[in-house]
Amino acid sequence: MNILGDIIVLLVNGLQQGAIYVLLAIGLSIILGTLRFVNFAHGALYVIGAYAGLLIAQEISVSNGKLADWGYQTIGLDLGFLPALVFVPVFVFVVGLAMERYVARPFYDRPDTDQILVTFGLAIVVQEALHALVGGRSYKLVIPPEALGVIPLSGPTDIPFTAVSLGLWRLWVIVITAVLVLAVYAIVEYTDFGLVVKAGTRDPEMVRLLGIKITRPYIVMFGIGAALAGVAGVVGAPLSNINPEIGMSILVPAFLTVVIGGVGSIRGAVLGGTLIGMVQVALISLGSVSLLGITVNWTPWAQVGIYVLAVVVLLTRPQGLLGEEEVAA
Amino acid sequence: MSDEVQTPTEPESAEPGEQSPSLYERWAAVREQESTVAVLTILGVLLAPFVLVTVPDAIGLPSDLTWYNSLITLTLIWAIFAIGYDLLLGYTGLLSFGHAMFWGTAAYAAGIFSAEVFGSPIAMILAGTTVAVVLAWVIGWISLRRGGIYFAILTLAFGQMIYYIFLSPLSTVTGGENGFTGVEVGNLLGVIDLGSQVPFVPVAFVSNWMYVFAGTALVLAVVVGYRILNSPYGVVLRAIRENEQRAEFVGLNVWRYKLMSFIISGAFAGVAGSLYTIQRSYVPIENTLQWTVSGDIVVITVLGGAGSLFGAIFGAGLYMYVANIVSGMAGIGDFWHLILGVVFIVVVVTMPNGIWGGISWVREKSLLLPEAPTIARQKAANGRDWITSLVGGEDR
Amino acid sequence: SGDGGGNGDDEYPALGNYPIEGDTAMFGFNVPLSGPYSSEGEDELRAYELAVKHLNNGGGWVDNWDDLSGEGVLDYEIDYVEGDTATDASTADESASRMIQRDDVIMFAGGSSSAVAIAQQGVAQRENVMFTCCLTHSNDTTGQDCVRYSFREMFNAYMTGQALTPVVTEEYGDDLSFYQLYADYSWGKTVEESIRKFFGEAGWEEVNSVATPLDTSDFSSYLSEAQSSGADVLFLNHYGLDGANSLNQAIDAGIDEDMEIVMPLYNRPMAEAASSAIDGIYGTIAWDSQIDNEPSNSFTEFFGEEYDGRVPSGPAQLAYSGTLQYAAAVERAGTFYPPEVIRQLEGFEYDNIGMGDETMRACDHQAQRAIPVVRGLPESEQGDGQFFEIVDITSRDDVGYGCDEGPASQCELGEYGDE
Amino acid sequence: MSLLELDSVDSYYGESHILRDVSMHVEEGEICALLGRNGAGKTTTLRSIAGARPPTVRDGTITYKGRNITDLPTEDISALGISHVPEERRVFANLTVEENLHLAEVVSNPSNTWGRDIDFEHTGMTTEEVYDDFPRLGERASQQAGTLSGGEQQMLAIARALKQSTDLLMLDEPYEGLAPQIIETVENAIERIRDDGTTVLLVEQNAAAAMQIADRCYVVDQGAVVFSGSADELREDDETRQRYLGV
Amino acid sequence: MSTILETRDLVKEFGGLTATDDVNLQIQDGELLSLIGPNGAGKSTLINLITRMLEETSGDILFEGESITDLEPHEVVQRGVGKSFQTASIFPDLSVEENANIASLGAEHGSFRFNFLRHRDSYPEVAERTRDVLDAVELLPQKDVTAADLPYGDKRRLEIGIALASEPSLLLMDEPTAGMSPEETQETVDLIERVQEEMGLTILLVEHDMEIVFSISDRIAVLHQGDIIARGTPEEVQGDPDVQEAYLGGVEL
Ligand SMILES: Nc1ncnc2c1ncn2[C@@H]1O[C@H](COP(=O)(O)OP(=O)(O)OP(=O)(O)O)[C@@H](O)[C@H]1O
Ligand SMILES: Nc1ncnc2c1ncn2[C@@H]1O[C@H](COP(=O)(O)OP(=O)(O)OP(=O)(O)O)[C@@H](O)[C@H]1O
Ligand SMILES: [Mg+2]
Ligand SMILES: [Mg+2]
Repeated sequence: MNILGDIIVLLVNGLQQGAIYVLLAIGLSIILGTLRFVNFAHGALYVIGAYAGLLIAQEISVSNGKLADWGYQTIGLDLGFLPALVFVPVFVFVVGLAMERYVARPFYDRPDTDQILVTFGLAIVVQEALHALVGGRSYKLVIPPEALGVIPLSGPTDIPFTAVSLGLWRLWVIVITAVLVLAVYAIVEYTDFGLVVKAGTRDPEMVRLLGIKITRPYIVMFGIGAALAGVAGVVGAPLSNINPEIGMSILVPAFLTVVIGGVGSIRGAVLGGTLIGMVQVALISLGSVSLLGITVNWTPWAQVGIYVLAVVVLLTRPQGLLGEEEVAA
Repeated sequence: MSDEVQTPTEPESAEPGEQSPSLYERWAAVREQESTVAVLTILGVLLAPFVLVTVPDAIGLPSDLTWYNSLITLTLIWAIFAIGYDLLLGYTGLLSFGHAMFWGTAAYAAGIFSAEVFGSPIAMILAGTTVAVVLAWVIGWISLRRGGIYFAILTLAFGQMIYYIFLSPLSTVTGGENGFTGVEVGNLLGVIDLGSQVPFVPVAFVSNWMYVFAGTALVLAVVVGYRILNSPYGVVLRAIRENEQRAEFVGLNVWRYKLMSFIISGAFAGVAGSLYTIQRSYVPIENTLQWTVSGDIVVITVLGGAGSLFGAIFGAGLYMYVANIVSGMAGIGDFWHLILGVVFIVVVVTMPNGIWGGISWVREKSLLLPEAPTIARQKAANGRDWITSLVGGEDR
Repeated sequence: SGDGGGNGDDEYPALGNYPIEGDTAMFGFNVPLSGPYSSEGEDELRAYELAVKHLNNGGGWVDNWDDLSGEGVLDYEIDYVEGDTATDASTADESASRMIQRDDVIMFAGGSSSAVAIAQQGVAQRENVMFTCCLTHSNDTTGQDCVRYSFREMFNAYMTGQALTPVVTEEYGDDLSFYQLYADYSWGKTVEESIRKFFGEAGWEEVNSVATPLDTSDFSSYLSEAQSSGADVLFLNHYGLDGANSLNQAIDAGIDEDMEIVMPLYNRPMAEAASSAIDGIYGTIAWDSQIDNEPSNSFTEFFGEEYDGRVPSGPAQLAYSGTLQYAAAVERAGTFYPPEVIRQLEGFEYDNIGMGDETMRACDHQAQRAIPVVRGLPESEQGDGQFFEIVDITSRDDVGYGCDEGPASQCELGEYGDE
Repeated sequence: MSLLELDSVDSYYGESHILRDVSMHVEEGEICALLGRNGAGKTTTLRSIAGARPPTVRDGTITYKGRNITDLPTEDISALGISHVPEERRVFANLTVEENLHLAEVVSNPSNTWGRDIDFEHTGMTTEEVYDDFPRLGERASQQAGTLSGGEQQMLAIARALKQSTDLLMLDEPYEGLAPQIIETVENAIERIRDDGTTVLLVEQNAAAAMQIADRCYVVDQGAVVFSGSADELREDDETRQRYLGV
Repeated sequence: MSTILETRDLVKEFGGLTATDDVNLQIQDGELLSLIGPNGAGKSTLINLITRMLEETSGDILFEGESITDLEPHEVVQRGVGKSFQTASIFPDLSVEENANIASLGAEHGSFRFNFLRHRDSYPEVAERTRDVLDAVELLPQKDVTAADLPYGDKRRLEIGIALASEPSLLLMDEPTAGMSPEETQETVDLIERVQEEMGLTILLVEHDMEIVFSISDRIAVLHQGDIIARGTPEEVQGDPDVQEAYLGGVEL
């Protein structure tokens, strides 16, 4: 057995999986916590990021979908991964700006349900547009060669430490996430910019009456949230399939991350994402465990575990682990 | 016809000098009555196959543009689901994104019940609905601790949780990815094979007993739904939708009422889910428990018209037609889902009462009847603002 | 009904979508265009389209098959509708119902994912419309879930176990331990069972077997568990994109240094996607263009001509041959009336699809046929449509089981519909 | 030239015509009171001046320091030195008292001014001065504003406006919910800032209280100006008081 | 006269801040008690404690002799403690009649029953009460108007009507006249006095307008920094030097 090695692998896998959730949840959480806007189309930004990354980095062949019918056999710029990592956040940032301007802004004053419905509609539209254009098939973003490969871990010879290896890319994902999270945290917590947005949440008109142009911080904040989702799409893509449906399927764990961590709290998002990632990976790795003569195989529960986690958190701390109690106006 | 629930108003004649009510107004008063609603629903159910299948066939419309009988049955089933969902969304104002779990667990419960215990369709419905109600009680109890957006997110999450539980840990019972294939639907009341034709009634009107069965269920659903809206619950639920805090402070146990509304809605979904199993003799997991089903019912209800039972039924019909018939048309068929998404957004933005509400509005407008409710009016105005802002109007 | 080219084909009572109205017979092709098996699905669709073209206008195998004229089937022109199953049973089931009800198809075909095939078989039997299985390898398809209205050319997991065991045990030894990861649905489960059964009988010992959800993209946690299990051999019972992913990730994680890897069922699109990872990996395939005989070679040739030199995959060959097989049976029966067509296919003997002598067994509608066992080539030797070395084409006498044995013992086909 | 001038202003909420042909002017350094009963249009007047939408000004012009500000966006009007304490307090419930006050100076931070064609400088009170006037707020500096008592919130709203760089301070019912002694404090503060050279436009229900400190008064009714003159004149005009103010 | 509501050593702390400090308050059946005090004295906090919007730190609240600290807000209303809201808190999209109807239903039906299949018309008591209340607040002629379309003053009246329809025996009012013109204020005060008389209500009023307070109160309690520093008839309180110092300042009455 190789307990220590297993734990390290588990930690890294869990953190990496969590990192994707964190990137998504931060955007969701600041948009929800500061702009009071419920974005069911956040997953769409993730998909857009993933496809944009794919098309910048590689050349793909499209075989069903309208593009193929229209005679495009292959599309993509084939520039490699690094340009994708640089351009995608910029691109999705711009998409985020447009989304704020044309979808979110007219809905700030409308009830939550309307916001959810319209963004849900948007999510459908993005998914189905991609489906119609490039088809439903799954693509794979190739891990950049610099980050390909594994770090073999070998312990001191007296511990039976068979080789475990860590995917280098996973470490990269963790590092990139950490850097971005810190930057956004600083902006939201320590600048007037963050303060203005928070104030505008409750009373945008009053903010304007104080002489502050509110639309700009709003739109930028939205853009930042979107860009993070785009980054998640690119860095997550090499470890997952890219198809039009991934946006919706990632939305649920991303929302759970927000709920577990607490709305509006960046630290909460980090904690929530990490927990979810860990639980998911740990349950897979736990395999069958016998206790008191009953053997439970935990692997099938891997997908269920995160929901149980959410329920437990919610029942014990309804505002989320690091969330603050709501203050009525 | 609009079925905004109104307190029956006293006869206008009390005020002297008033004109006697117009024909339209009299009709408007009559149609609110429950028996009228029931009769209209029965007529609709009876005429649907004739109008949608027989007549188009007879006049030679191409078959890839027209309905087919099993689709109409399926639509009735979805309509029951939509009515229940509308009670929650349209009247209580709670947006659930996890209703697939009630539809789905009921479908499984009915299917497994038929295989393990008893194949009577009525017993299957009872089994499925019971499971859905119990589940709704548990999930509602947890999810309703948080309001607004949390409710949507939590129901979505629970829906997915149930999906994954049925998919993997319970796959020995549920068949997992394969779906549950062992459904054994028995005869109705021990004698009637649901697949067989109804004696004496021409196929042009009623295709088979399954249609009668589903149609009866729909009529009952409409009547019960109507009754609920006319019971104290109806007005209490709308009060909660409009001002929850105030409702609490007139002594209403808001939480319990919301929970009840959730459970009632779950029960309708349960009936519909069980019928789905009965119709298909198979329980496919993705079409019962996956979140897409929850999304579909949201789209159906909002598109048709939340806050109006007939709107919900209309939405079910519209969605089924687009998803099953339009999807096969050359050219636009490939884009059906995309088009539906776009239409959905337009409806959310501009038509607070859905397409059905829009139709009623236009009709009442043209008859110079009183204006739509204020909030609806306000929302419609918001919609127009949105459009102005899209075309680069005032930078708000 | 049956005006125009009816060829007197209205002597039977109405059943399912029989009789055909008008002079066009509609087929339905229900393939995965999204989901993990979409590469396979796309190739199937190409083959289906080609089959329809040949049935109507001649060409391909149609020219060599005595039963087929190349001028439609029974003077009906063939048309088709397609549907996307999304590699998902529910979607397939709905899509199939639509084809039957809306488009009045006389036969539908497809598969990929046995769950999908099994769901469609259910529809076929209920609606009395014939279904032709394409790619489905689960034991259940012609075992406990078999139906009268469907036929399968593809072999199953049971036979894969029979074909693979001698080759693999000879290569790696006969006293090893193994670990299985399997796709969590009908197909994966029967592969897992069959591997356990046949390798167990050969003296291997199972350490553990773990289910993974269909459409998983990141297998790393599962793989690292397998890696630290200490087993000698890892079976990856995954298919399509899932299979390519799990194999790639296993190689990336360096598992092949500690363990031997076997991929019980694979195919050309998977091999393309996994490229260098398939080096030395054993498995079975439905058919491959490297198989050298007249029907196979000609199929590769005319498929390539139609589709810019593309080399057809095993699923494509199944799709093409299945459609022609059905059409030939209709011609022989002289009617589209399903019970008669079914009777034509039951017990039918043929050798015209490139897999040698075959029988479509009447008791479970399972083709009795040979099975190619292959081993992946190193990347340097790949290319030119070559991905595998064909180790053995296990003869049909060495695999299979009696009608009262194995999966067939659980098969009850159901009614013809004219009883 | 007056500091602020309204010339035949017509304002609408949607299609309902609220302000009808309102003309008035506010002179530099005075306290000008705008009186009228509920729904008379006082708040609407202030919002029209501040550029808050709705209402929309469809007709007439509003001139401030000689500049036409009728169609300027709210934030630019504010940056020109008009600060507005609206009805109902409008503190940022989710921010602390200190953050609420800080927001009043954010506008003067250069990084927040790009894209704006208005120059201004910050000349408002400092946080310390504010706390001196309202010690209660100093004690509650790090409490979330939403949890303040009603009166404390009102103080915060006024204090926030005083912190802005202000030439014209518009107060909409500043005494609402304040205990009698605090009303005194506020009255004193208003008079003091007037003496420091800031002009005040005061809206009040409570005509008696307003007339105590006002130099000049306007009375509006049904969206139209029905009286203008000095506070003394209004005190003597019993008919107007009875008819439009109910006192 | 019996005591209808009593607080015993009621303490509420927010973090380090004590908002109410050992408050002992008794309200007698049928009286109008005003609670006054400087801003931040803890008046609203006290009301929120009684309505169970806030959880007390320690102490007890007795309504009609029974502790209500374990009850939910709606249960407190059920027992007969109503609250009128400061800003018009109504059901905007429903008709005036439905607004009142809901409150009557609350009184009748709030204790949650499973009668969702019984028609609304079969509750004559509810309909009757609705009519009575609308009559009392003079909104009967407007009963079919959508509430949102009412003029501001009528909305306030409706708001009070809703509070009354829930059949309170004790009505809590937190600054009911805030933002009203003198005329409006007078009307509201008249309304309060009238319904108190007609319906035999007990009222706890929080108000800063001393004119009103001294003219309509039976008794007054003065809260200062969470403490009751004085109580008694208007005359007694007015003369109390502590009250002058802490609250009234130089205000003349
Ligand atoms: N947002 C709005 N939409 C439509 N009408 C409005 C709106 N706000 C105010 N009104 C109407 O405009 C008129 C003037 O209102 P305004 O708020 O200016 O009065 P006010 O003099 O400030 O009264 P108060 O003393 O009650 O604050 C009133 O009839 C009111 O009903
Ligand atoms: N949630 C809370 N957290 C912290 N402090 C609070 C909270 N709620 C109230 N307070 C404080 O408790 C004190 C009492 O507040 P309360 O609202 O009861 O005052 P009040 O007597 O109603 O004053 P006003 O007349 O101004 O409305 C205030 O100083 C307030 O800041
Ligand atoms: Mg006002
Ligand atoms: Mg207060």
